[in-house]
Amino acid sequence: METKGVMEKPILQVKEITKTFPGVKALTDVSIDFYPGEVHALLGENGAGKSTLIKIISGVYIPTKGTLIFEQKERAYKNPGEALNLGISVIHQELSIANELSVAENIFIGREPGKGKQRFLLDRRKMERDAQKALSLMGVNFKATDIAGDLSAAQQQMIEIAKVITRNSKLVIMDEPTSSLSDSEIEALFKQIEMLKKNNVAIIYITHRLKELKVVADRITVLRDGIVVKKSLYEDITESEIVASMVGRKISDYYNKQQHIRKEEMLRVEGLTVKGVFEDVSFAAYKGEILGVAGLVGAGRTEVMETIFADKKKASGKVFIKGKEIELKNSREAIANKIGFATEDRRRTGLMLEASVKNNIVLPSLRRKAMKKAFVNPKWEKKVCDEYFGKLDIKTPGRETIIKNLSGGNQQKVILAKWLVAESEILILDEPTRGIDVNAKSEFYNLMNEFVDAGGCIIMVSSELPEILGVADRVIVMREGHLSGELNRAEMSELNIMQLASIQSEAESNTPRQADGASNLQSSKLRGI
Amino acid sequence: MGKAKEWSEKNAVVIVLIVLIIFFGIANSTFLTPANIINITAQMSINAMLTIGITFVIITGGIDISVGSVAAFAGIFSAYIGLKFPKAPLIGILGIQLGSAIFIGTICGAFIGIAIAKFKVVPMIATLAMMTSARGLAYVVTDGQPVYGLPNKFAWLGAGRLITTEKMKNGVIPIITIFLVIILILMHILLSRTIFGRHVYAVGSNEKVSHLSGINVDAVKIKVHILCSIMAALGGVCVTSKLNNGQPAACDTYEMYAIAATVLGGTSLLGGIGSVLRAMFGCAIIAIINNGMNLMQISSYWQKVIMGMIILVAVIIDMAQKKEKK
Amino acid sequence: MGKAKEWSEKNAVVIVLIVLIIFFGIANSTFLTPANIINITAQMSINAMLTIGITFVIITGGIDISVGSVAAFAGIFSAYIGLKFPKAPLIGILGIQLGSAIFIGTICGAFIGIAIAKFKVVPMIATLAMMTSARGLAYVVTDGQPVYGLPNKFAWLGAGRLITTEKMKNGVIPIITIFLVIILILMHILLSRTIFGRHVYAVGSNEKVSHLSGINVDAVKIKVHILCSIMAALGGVCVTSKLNNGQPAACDTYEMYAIAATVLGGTSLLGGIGSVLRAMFGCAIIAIINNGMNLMQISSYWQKVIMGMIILVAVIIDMAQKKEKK
Amino acid sequence: GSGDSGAKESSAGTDKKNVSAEEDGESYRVGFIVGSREHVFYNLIEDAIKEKCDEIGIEALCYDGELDANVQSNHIENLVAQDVDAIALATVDAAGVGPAIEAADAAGIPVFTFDSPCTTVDCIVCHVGTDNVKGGELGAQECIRLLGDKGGTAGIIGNPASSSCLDRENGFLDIMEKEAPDNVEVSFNGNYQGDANIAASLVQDWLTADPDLGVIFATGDPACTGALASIKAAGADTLIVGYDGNPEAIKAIYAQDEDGKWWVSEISQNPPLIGSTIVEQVYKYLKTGKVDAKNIPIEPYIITYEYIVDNNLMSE
Ligand SMILES: Nc1ncnc2c1ncn2[C@@H]1O[C@H](COP(=O)(O)OP(=O)(O)OP(=O)(O)O)[C@@H](O)[C@H]1O
Ligand SMILES: Nc1ncnc2c1ncn2[C@@H]1O[C@H](COP(=O)(O)OP(=O)(O)OP(=O)(O)O)[C@@H](O)[C@H]1O
Ligand SMILES: [Mg+2]
Ligand SMILES: [Mg+2]
Repeated sequence: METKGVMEKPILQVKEITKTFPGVKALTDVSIDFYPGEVHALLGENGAGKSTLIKIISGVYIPTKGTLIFEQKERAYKNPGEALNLGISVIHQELSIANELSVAENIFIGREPGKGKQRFLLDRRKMERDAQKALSLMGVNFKATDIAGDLSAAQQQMIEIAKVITRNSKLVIMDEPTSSLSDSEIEALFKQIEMLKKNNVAIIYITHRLKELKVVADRITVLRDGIVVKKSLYEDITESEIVASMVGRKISDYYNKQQHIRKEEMLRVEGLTVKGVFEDVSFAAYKGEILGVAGLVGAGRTEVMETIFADKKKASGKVFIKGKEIELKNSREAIANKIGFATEDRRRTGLMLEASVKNNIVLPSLRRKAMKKAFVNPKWEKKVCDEYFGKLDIKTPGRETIIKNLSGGNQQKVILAKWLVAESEILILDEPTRGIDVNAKSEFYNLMNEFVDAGGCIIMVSSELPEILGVADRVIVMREGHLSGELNRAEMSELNIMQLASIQSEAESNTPRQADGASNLQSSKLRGI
Repeated sequence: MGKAKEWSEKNAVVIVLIVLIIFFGIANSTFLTPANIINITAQMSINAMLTIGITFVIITGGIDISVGSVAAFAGIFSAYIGLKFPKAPLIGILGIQLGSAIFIGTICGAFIGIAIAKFKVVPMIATLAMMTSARGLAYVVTDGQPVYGLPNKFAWLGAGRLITTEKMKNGVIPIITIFLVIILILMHILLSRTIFGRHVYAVGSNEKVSHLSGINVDAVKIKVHILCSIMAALGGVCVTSKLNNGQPAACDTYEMYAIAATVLGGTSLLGGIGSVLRAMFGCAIIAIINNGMNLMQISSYWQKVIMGMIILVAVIIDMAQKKEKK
Repeated sequence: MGKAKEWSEKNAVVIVLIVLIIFFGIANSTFLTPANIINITAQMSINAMLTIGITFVIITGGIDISVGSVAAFAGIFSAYIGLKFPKAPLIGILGIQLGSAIFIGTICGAFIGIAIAKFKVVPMIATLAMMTSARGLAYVVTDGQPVYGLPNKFAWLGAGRLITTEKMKNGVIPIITIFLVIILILMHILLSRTIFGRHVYAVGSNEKVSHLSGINVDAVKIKVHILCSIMAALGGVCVTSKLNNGQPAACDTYEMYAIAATVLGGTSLLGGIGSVLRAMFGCAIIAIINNGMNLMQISSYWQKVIMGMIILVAVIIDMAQKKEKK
Repeated sequence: GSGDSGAKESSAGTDKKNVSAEEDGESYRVGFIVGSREHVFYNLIEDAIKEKCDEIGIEALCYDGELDANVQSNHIENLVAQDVDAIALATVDAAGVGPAIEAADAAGIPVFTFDSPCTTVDCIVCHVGTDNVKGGELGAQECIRLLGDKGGTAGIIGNPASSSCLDRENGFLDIMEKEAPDNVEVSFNGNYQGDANIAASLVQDWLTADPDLGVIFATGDPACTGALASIKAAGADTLIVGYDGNPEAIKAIYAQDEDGKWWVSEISQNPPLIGSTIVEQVYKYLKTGKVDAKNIPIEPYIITYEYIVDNNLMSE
């Protein structure tokens, strides 16, 4: 894009912003200029201060020090509403959906169109019409009248995007908008970003997927520990330079791929079926390997894993553990059979956010380590926490720290620790590195390797092709509720996996889903290595 | 077939209501007489007013257990003002009644709303405090005595009836029922057709998102609590009018039936979902159980037990239907 | 300095308590006499028992408004059994009392727990149904009459005192206080030291995570409701013992004070956070306000108002401290 | 009007008496626990108690029993801790609060009861109160009289949670069974739970079932208020016999062309007399160690329009 040629006045100037939370200095003297018609990528590790900065820009937080100059005027707004009124809209990192409301109501939340002069009565028709128009433009497969809570995470994210697009904003901020989107949806998003740029809208774009920068970014700023460490036009910088400035050192190969030695079978499923979700899924996982499970978002991988973990009831099929068929009635029995399951939604199904690190780690193992059958063993608790804080290099002020105060990477390590403490031999990791920065990712992959080398078995569901290619020893691919193939290390390539995940015969490719799949192949370049 | 099933999933409560009507209709010959049906509509009116207000609060994800006390306090207030103007014309009396309700409701509701929105007190405790205090004040101002000697016109709103016939010399249509229907329509429009109504749902569905979207969440909460207290106060004024007498003990524990009616009407205690129209089915169920059991001369002790069980069963049926759908 | 501040942040309620003690101590000469302090500990015992049970329920993220009714029902049950064994020795009577509480508590709690865990009825409604039904049953079985004529030994648990002195011929230490302390220690250990206790917190923190960590969430909920109802039933049995007769109207609306005490004690109505020990501060505040105002001869009407306001202010102070920390 | 001046007078009187009582070294402190401050009946007793105490120089500590025996028990304990000279209470029911009373007795504090006796302990010095069963019987007789030769149907609005109301109900039903002529029938029995609005609904339902309902006996004045509202609304001719004798009732009965058309009679227990009598007995016991009798009945009586006129109750 030739946007960078347009050297207008900055629409927003952040000047020497400092923000301190009790005990944490999240931002120190941050100054950045943002220009209209430009995508400005904000990069940095977890906890670098990206979200904090955009929350200050959008009026969620009040800065401790510093000024915001929007459209050449100094601003100090007290709530997000004032920022919105100025034309600053945000897609927040955490999904911001009101589950009970319809899609249209979500899109127009807080600025519902009114009838008449007083704007007292709601103009529902106009609201739904406008919402539908925006959705059609984005080519999504749901309606404005659907209830938002019934939609998938990806679809909800599309609602968020529709929300900012319909706002006629001057500045649009997107905090990790693609973390739950499939490639086709990402492509739709990027189209919308192009449109916004054409309309001279300034865009702040936050992501951990550096590959995306190639397509969208005009300019980047890297934050480390709340300090600006790099500012550049995108074309003037290489990816390895970006990574180096984010981490503060050079990371050559953060996957750190290792050759594992596959041993005996640990888990085998045959003909696993949950009606309407997936059918006839059969595969095996072995001691000493990382089995990747690839597929597009919504292919049914999560459901398969939930069913193996006995969180969902299966309609038919068999599960074998170490060669023995076992009928697991509930997750408790799965845990007793040494299966651990790190879910894809950390905040909702992975952690007790308000509880301490310690309580999160020991929860599934309490019963096994009980004193006199009923009592918690506090000595063991302390010992095991300290042990794993060391082993996994978990950065936390202490055992009793409330876990929501930890960074995403450390939270993920706590979840790993939880299943290691539970003496899991089979670890199911569903999107284990979603929303985690490069450094934490690389540490996490090392831990996975260690676990496998020590005789463990990992099943890793991931939507990130590079991750699958970089970490897995073998991969199975799912497509629309079916197992569509298996590739060993030698056969694994981006193209092969994408073919199994999405390609359909020409005749069938009329339904929306398959159309999605087809376009995926092209857009997969976005995420390819 | 499929449609009927879908309808029944959404309207389990209507089915419970119909079953009850059929049951009492068979069990007692008076139950389905026009006179009795009219009585039921009049008897449910007061609970219905409290229920409408509570429904708004519950949709925002809150709760209000003070409505009974606020009702009593407002009722007494209206009685005192009424005593001061013994010669007022009907329209003046109505003004006093509505004015008292709005005045007391606004004060109590603003108090509760500010405690919840600004001081972050959990709704249960904020309204518990109001429940205790308003009841206490009702006793303080009356010194425990009923307020009596009100002009007859004071009873028009709560006890009057329109259109007299041969058989029903005192009138057919209770004014309180008409009053309820008017309020109901207004409140239904407010909730379902206005922007404010959307904000009520939005706050209940996701407070954080509402805030980030520029909705003044605190203001919505305060307004909703004022509305709820005004509705409660209207209920209390109607009781005073109906009895032509202000009782400090009035409407004791009515909040429980209002909450039950709201939930029976499909409003979720978690917020974000609900309707004032449907809440009326809940009120009707409770009124019908009371009325039917009175007519059948069932002992008041058993009435309590049966009432508890029917509410439970109705909610279970409703839940089961919704779960099935999932 | 910093430490004192941190302490006060966590213990705003203790400060409220101390302020109240100082205030009443100055305002009334009887308040700080040993006899009165002993009275307060005995008087808070029954509310304390209900509070302990409710605290467990609230930590799992639930609520129980049926405790007052369950207490009355259990109290009456124990009285009937007591009547059947007029010659029983003290140990037998105690067995009857504990046995009644456990029996009725288990039945009521299991009923509530199953409705909530298995039939997915919201706790408010499930316990509302139990509240109405248990109260109704208490009246049904007694026909509204108190159950009296109990053997004197029946009063030992609730009204007896140990260690007599010259000045206090009736004894110094109330047995009910000792009983409460024993229960409190047991329940504190259960909540803070056992696996079950951890599971209670876990369920309140995040049901889904608990489920995926192998906790039988339904079982925890049912157990907690059984425990709560047993604690309520114990409270009811103690009331019956204290009065040496069974009253169907006993413990009416006591649930509200139990909930207030729990919240004052820092337990979050959202679940996952709380402590039975701290809930005792809440009970003490309520008991002290009652006792102090009685001693000061404040009219019972004003007492209601003041009680409501103090609870509100205490929660606001607590909130303000916690918010500041954030 | 007269109440105000009386209060002023007596408070002035108290100051003087307190001084003299202190000189004599015999200023008495007596604890009184009324059944519930939420009932006008008890409030009238309490007013009388306070007035009488002021008059004779007793320091009265008055408490609200909240119709909750546990609360009453706590009050008794607190009064013992305050070392009062005597305690007088209106128990919630005949079962009373035995252990607390015995504890007070053991601490050397004499215990009196009023309104409702306590049958479970022997240490009560003296009881002053109306026989509620008898009041109920009077009510039944009045109903039978009102129905006259024609006879007709009757209904009773009770509140069994309160034992006095239950006694009234039992007395009423007993006489109705024994003395009523064949053409008189009790066809409705309901519980108004102390809530006038519930009473209104009850009566409304009864009148739908039986528009010719002849007479209603209400065991408390709030029930009369509710019944009256429904009878008026239905345009029925049902008569009301109330219970309590509160000012409200007297005013209603006196208004012969208005509320008095329906609300015609009232059983009264004479709360002021109960209040003053109990104070007199306590005082006498503290002075002399004796009371007039262990049980002093205050006879219930019927208030009708004629009674009001004869006794000049409405002179203003
Ligand atoms: N409300 C808060 N209270 C206390 N500390 C906070 C709060 N919000 C953020 N922080 C801290 O501020 C720092 C910056 O956090 P921020 O969320 O801005 O990081 P980020 O760059 O967006 O990370 P991620 O990539 O994980 O989203 C972190 O150390 C975080 O723990
Ligand atoms: N609770 C639910 N109710 C109805 N449909 C659901 C539910 N959960 C998931 N689905 C649907 O089931 C299918 C499989 O979803 P699943 O989450 O297992 O996919 P996935 O391959 O794991 O994708 P992701 O990467 O998003 O986790 C999707 O079409 C999804 O929309
Ligand atoms: Mg962030
Ligand atoms: Mg998934």
